Amino acid sequence: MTEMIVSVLIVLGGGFAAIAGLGLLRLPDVLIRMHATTKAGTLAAGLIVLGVSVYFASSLVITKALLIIAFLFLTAPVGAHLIARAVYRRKLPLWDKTLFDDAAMKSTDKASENALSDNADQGLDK
Amino acid sequence: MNSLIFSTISRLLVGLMLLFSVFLLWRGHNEPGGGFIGGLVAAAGIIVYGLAEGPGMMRKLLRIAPQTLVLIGLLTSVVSGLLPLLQDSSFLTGMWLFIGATETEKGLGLGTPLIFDIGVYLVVVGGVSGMVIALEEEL
Amino acid sequence: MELAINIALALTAFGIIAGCIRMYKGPTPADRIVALDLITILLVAVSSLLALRLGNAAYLDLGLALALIGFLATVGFARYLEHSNIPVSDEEDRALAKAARGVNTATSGDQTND
Amino acid sequence: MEILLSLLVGVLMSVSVWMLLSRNLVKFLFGLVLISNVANLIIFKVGGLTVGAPALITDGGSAEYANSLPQALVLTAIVIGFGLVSFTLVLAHKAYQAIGTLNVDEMTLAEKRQDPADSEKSS
Amino acid sequence: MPADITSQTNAYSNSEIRKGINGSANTAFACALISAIVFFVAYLSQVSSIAAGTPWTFSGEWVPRLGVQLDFRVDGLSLLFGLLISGIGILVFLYSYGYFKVHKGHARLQWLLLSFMLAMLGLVSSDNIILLFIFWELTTITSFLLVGFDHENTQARRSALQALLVTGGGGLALLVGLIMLGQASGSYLLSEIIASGSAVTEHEHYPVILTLILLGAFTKSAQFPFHFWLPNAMAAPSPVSAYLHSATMVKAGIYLMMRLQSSLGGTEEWFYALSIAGGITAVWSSMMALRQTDLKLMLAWTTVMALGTITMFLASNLQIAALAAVTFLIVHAFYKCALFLAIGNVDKSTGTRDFNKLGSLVRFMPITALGAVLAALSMAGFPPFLGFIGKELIYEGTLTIADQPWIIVAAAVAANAMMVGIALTFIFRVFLGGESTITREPKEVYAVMWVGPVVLAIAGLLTGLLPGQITEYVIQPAVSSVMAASAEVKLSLWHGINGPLILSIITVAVGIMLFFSLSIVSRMINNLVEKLPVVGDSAYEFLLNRTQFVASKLTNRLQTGSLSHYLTIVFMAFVVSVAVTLLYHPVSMDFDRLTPVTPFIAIVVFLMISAALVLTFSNTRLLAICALGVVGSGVAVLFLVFGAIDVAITQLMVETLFVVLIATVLIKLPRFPDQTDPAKTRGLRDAVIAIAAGVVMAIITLGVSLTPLDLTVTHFFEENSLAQAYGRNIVNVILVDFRALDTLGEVAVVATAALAVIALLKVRVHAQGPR
Amino acid sequence: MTPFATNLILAFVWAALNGGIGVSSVLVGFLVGYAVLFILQPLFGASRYCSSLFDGVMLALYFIYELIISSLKVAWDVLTPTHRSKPALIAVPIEAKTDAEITVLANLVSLTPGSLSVDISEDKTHLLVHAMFVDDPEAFKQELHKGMERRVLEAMR
Amino acid sequence: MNGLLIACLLVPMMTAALSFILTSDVKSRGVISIFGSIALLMLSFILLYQVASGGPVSNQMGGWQAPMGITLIADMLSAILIVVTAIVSLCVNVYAVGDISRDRIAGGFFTFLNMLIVGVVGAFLTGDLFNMYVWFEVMLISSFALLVLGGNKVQLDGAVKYVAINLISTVLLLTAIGLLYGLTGTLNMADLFIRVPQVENQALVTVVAVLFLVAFGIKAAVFPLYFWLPASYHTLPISVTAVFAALMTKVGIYALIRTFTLIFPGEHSVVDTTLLGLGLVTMILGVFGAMTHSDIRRILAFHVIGSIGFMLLGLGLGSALAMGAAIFYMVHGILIKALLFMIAGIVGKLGGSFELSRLGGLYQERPGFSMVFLFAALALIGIPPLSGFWAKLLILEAGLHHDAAIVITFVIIASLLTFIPLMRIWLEAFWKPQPLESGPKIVESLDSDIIVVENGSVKSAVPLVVPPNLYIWTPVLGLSAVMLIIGLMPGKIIELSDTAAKTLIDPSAYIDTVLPNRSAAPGNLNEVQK
Ligand code: NA
Ligand code: NA
Repeated sequence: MTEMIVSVLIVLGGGFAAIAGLGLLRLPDVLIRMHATTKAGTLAAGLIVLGVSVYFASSLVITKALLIIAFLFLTAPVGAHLIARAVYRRKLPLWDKTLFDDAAMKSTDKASENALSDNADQGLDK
Repeated sequence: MNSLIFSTISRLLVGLMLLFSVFLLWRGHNEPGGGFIGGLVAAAGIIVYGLAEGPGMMRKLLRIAPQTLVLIGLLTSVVSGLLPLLQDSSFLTGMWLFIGATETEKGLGLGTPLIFDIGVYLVVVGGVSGMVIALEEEL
Repeated sequence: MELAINIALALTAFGIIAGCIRMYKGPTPADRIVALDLITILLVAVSSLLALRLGNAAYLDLGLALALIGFLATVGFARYLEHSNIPVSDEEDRALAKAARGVNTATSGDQTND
Repeated sequence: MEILLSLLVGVLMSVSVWMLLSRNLVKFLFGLVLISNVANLIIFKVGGLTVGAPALITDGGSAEYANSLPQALVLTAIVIGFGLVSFTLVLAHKAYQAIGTLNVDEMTLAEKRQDPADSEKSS
Repeated sequence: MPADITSQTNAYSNSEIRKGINGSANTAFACALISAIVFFVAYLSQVSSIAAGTPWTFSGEWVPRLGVQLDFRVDGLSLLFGLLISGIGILVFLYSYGYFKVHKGHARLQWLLLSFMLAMLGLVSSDNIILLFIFWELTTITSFLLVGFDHENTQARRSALQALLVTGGGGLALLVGLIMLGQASGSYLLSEIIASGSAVTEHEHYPVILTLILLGAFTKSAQFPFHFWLPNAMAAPSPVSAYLHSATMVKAGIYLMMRLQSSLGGTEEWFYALSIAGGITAVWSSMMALRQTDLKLMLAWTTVMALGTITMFLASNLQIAALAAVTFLIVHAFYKCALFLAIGNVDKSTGTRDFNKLGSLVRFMPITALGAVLAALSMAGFPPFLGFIGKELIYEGTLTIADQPWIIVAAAVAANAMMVGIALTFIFRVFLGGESTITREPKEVYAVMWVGPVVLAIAGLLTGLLPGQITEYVIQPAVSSVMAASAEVKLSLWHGINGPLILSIITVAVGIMLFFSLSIVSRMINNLVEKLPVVGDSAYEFLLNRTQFVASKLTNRLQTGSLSHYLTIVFMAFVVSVAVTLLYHPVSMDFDRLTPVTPFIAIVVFLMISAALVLTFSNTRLLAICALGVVGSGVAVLFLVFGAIDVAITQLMVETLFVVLIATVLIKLPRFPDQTDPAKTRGLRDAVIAIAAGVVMAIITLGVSLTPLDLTVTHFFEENSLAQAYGRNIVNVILVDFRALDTLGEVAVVATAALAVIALLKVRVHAQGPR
Repeated sequence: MTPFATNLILAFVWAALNGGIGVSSVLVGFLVGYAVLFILQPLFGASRYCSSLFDGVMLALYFIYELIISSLKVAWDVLTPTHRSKPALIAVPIEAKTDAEITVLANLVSLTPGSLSVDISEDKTHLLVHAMFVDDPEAFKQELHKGMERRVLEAMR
Repeated sequence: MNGLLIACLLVPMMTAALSFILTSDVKSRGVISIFGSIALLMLSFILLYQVASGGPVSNQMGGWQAPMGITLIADMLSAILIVVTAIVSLCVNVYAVGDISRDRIAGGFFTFLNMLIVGVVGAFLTGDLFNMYVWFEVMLISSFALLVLGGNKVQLDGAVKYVAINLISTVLLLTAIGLLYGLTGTLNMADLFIRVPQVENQALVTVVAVLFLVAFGIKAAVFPLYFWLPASYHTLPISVTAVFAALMTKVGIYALIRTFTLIFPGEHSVVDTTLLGLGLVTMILGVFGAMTHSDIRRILAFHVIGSIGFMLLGLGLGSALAMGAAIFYMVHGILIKALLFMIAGIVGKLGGSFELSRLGGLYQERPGFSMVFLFAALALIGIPPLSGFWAKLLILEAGLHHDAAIVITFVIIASLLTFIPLMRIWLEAFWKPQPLESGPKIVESLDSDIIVVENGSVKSAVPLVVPPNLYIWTPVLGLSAVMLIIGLMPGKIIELSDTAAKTLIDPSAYIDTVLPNRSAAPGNLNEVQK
């Protein structure tokens, strides 16, 4: 029974891992790809860790597993946010079908635009 | 990084990471871990916090200058090695004290190797976070 | 069970390989960082699977450490991306390189820099 | 396994030497990190490979453990390597700040050529 | 800072400072003079016992392991030299006191002269050949400092260095020669070496020993082709030239040849080496002497000529030759030193040494003139001076020893005639006659300055008139020492009308002719010299420059300042040395020990290799970092799979931390430069080195991993980890207990690295810093 | 929650990590927890810290649920051959004021299917969201404002 | 005396830590450091006495028996070198108090200096190969720190090369140690002596020996691996250069000697011949380099390389006679290099430059100091009866004993050429009158915060040229006195060197000390010996 649950959990986790990878490969721009990795990837790891904790079923392993999951779920959205913010502020190229409705963010924009043009100059000045 | 989300979460993380780091240090003698790994985790926590809040806050968190922390760690390791010289053993010979030992259970083992490892831990925490603080302050 | 572990390992490995491919292809630095992030997370999965496979829960400790420290890498890279002067895409990178070479050849004739 | 891992060592060694020989200090740094990995890998590998038997003593567990000594050596080497490489990284940064280039061929401030003619003049 | 020094230089006019100078100079002078007198008296007191055949000896312990002991032995030869050195020393110190009275360097000079005298006395008194060498080198150094005494003058510095290099180089050869001599004869004691007779000449290394020792002697005694340094050394002040370059130091080589003649001589090698070198030296320097108008240079060249002559005589192992050499040595020391000192007085009084500008000095400085004229007469070999006896002996010796007497005899006559010519020049164009063109009126010098030339000149006269004493107590013991057998010699002014006397008469005649045709002769010689091949000074110059040039070229070629160049060489050295070793020691491999490959590992390795290749060709920094990360993670996975959990964790954490650091730093660093057009050959060379490095490393690693491993140590750890160190994590127990000292060092590295990084980051970099 | 309670929680977490709630391990855990709290003192008042920790744990559980849903949706998009997505970057006005509120909201947004918090405007009035499936931006804003944000604010105020 | 060996290691280590923690006052740090080095000096003499009277002294760390635990062992060679190290340490510490700028001390100068000593002493004391690697790294990272402390751009430029090449050596060393472990299963050097001959695959042993040669060759600055040295030494503050020049390469030489006498003795004659050849080339190229340059520090830096060549000859010839010569040369070389660099520092302070063309007049201005320089220079050249002469004499005797005509020839040529650069310093800086140049010129910086710009007679920047003070004179005169004593009474040191060499050639005392029960071991010592 335990083995069954473990097997399901880890195969499911593996599946999500593969999906995350596939999504990273197939989806059209970086922000959309992040939807795949942050969600499916985190879930994949979480499921597998859960499977392990079920298998060993000791309080130590369960605590460890829960800690891993907690860490992952605390950090994944923050990490995604930081990368996405950088993508946005540096004006990285996005899929051409992307709709922009970000007028309210202009104040933030100004600063980063200046930074960008400075950087472009630096880029040439090797 | 000046991100509200990040800095809020980082406060939470640093606590967890420090706790985990002490756990690693403590368990190192019997399970994976030890002073170096524990120290690195603690330093990683401090760095996460520092990346969110800036180097000034990292200094505040450490309270003493990282260099001092590093050298205190080094001295801790040295002193742990010197203790056995008092009972005329060689440098770095393990000295153990078992709290609550019974016939079957050894109880809670405290030994100079643990103190040694604490020294390592302090060196790594101070060293790594000190480097990052200096780097952040310079940039 | 054994089979399940192997399947899960294979699938995770696929995820990691996909991550590596994305990392190689880019084209933007953000893609690479995202890929690295995914690989880190999947390594947590791998270490857990190894714990199962080798029957030793100690391998989980690595997962724990990695979960913590992986975040640090992501943050570091995100900051790098946001603040550095790195080109936003490989195309821009090539363009900049070309421009830099032009400047070089224009100013200092026969000098080749690598 | 041995052949595969030796191949790996060979390839990694080649790549790291290639990077070390490049004129760019950052590439040199990458090569350094890589070559440290190679050294660690070699120590680990020649210490004998045992799959999945961590050197952790369990009550009543098997008496078969992976060779613990090379592990300890590699661990020490990794830590030392970390210290050295961090230093080198910061040095590269400072050197760039001071000299204005990362091209090692252009870093010749410290060794101004001493022309034979010059030395004759001054003697 | 520079300004201070000029002001200091000028400050010497200040009388207070002068008083200070005089104070320290007086002390130095007193020390020097008293030492010289003490030694002279001491030597004199030993004269009779040494003449009776009992040498004065002293033995002390110093460095027994090397056989270098404080063995001193004063026999006849040592006594002769000792008397000359200390006796002339007295006169020279006195002279110097007057010569340098107000000079800022007076004290320094007196101390140097004293040091030199002591070194010289040590040299001629040592019985241990290494001890002898030690004094030999000390004379070299003191003479270097003395030649460069007038150190603000470029020429003086150049000459000093030249003297040092030539004699120092010879000294090195001599050292090797002496060690070999010691090893060949089984003793470092001169007395024992001499006693061992022909042991050395029959030794297989004899030619080498001879060559090396003669190199030392020839350089020191200015024999061709090392003669050039001596005239250049005339940059030294006159008393120094008088003391070192006529009477003492240059005779050190002669002393050595005399000393070793009995053990090294008597062979064809010895004979030809000495006679050829001495002959060429004598002839060449005679010609050069006639070219000079500077009296001091003229004297210098005649010194070289005298040294050549003595060397030529030492070629033979006949007693008459030794007698001639010893006698001439004394003669020469007397008159040459006197003349040098006299010329010093002339220089001091008139400001010139050009004999064309000088004349009739007897009117202004009569005492100096007296000494000079008497010395010159001795030099010319006129009776009743000791010079006459010396010359007669030379002719007698020449007639006795030469195989082809007429050539040698002619040469000897020519050389002596030149001496006559030069002596007459001194007498009649400087002191007694000639026209003076100098503007200021010369004055007679202080008494301390004329006492030297006068005493020496009179000594030359007295010993000529009464040769008996000096023969019995000095010359005969010296000749005995040279011959290593007791010799019976007798000197007298008058031998009747014989071959030598006739030659003497011819000599005087030719000399007078030479005196009158000096300008013509010197012009002829000048023409001749220009057509001759490069010798001496210019050869030295050429050799020095060439060496300097080669050194610079080679250094600059190797030490380019480019790190990539250095690294290329380092890796080439690594690859070549290991590859060559592998070629000569083929590694046998036991392929039965291979273990099977699992697919998981294969995938990991594949990914790592791919990432490494990506790293090789990556042009973007981020891609490179990522690829590096993949390799590092792969290594960690390998650690993990093979049971090294702690290592894997550490590897990953360190990798990550490094990535964070590098990402932070890279923000401030420029992107990779464009690599689309690298220098092709360079790239190829790098690639070859890189691939070769990989190949050799792979082979070695494979070879070692197929070798069975002794696990004694590991098993010990496994057994004792829990039992004695109370830990289940063996790796950690190794780290904190079994091998805790490694960890302590490791922690020290981390601590120091952290402190270093922090300190480095605090450095303020000045973009326009000092260059 | 008082610092003492937090400390107690840490002590038990420690004991659990050490594989068994025993007297000695809880005691040690308490000491370690106290040390951690002591170290963290300069960060903020202990009570503030405690509530953050508690919310963190509670929200984490909520995240898991949301995560599974969103992953499935992404998986669907990845696995089907056509991209149905209509991505958009939308600045959504928000009411959340405190850092904690904004953080929780943003993270929840990130874990919700098809949306990802990208940035927060300097005046903290707008949250920039990247959404995968947007037909009408205004509708999206309303939905987020009325749905997710209200729930978060209710939970936290 | 369980703690003597470890005390030699811990005293400088604790000095390093305490000097930083206890005070931030510049002078106090120096005083703590000086006291630490005095303590080390006393310990080292006790150690030397013990070794001289009772043979090698060893101690097992943690009480774990060899070859399991790490061995600390001092045989005669180690003891001699530790004494010399302690002398250099004391001198440089005192000198540094008078020389090093406040910024550098605040950055941890004395900590790094003492850590460097820790590394050096550790390398000399350890009987475990991997442990030796660790101490090498301690030494290396400390040297890095000293290299960049307060650095200007020139210093950083030199540091890049120094760091880069030394790191390569580190990696090669680590690899070599790992491979040797893979072949023998032990890291204990005494145990290796027994086990290396038992390895079936001797070809691999030879290859690994070559790897060690390359790795230590870089550390020891052997041709063609020495480039890092002339690239960096002259860019440093004098106190640092003095300690580098004195000790760093010698540790490499020590490691070569130890490795090739204890681990790969005898049968690897290819390596010996190679060492001999490399020694000759290194010797000549070192002197050539010195002839090329006109900066005193660069001249001396190349002399360091030249002397490395001399030391290699001893090892290459391989007899006790030659080895004794090399060890004596090492003692002489370490001390004389430290002395000469400290003197060069005074020249720089008095003359405001290290460049010969800008120097002059020192003989006139400072006759006493000139004599000190001349004394040191002549000692280096090998003029009797100074220490260099005995070193040369010993090497020549050994060479002649082996009938090695080429060696003799090269030694003679190198010795002769050595005159040129050193006497050029004398001629230019001391004898030549002070040059009076016009026009603006930047006088070399002596320290990061000292820059003098001259325009004719007007100095347009603050000339911070510090006149030498008591802290600077004391070690120079003290060390000169030591050198003079060695020159006049070399017997004792030659005797000790000979003893050390004999222990190297016949390491049975060493082995017995480390492995007292080894008679049970299968390796027959007598078979392995030469
Ligand atoms: Na050195
Ligand atoms: Na050998």
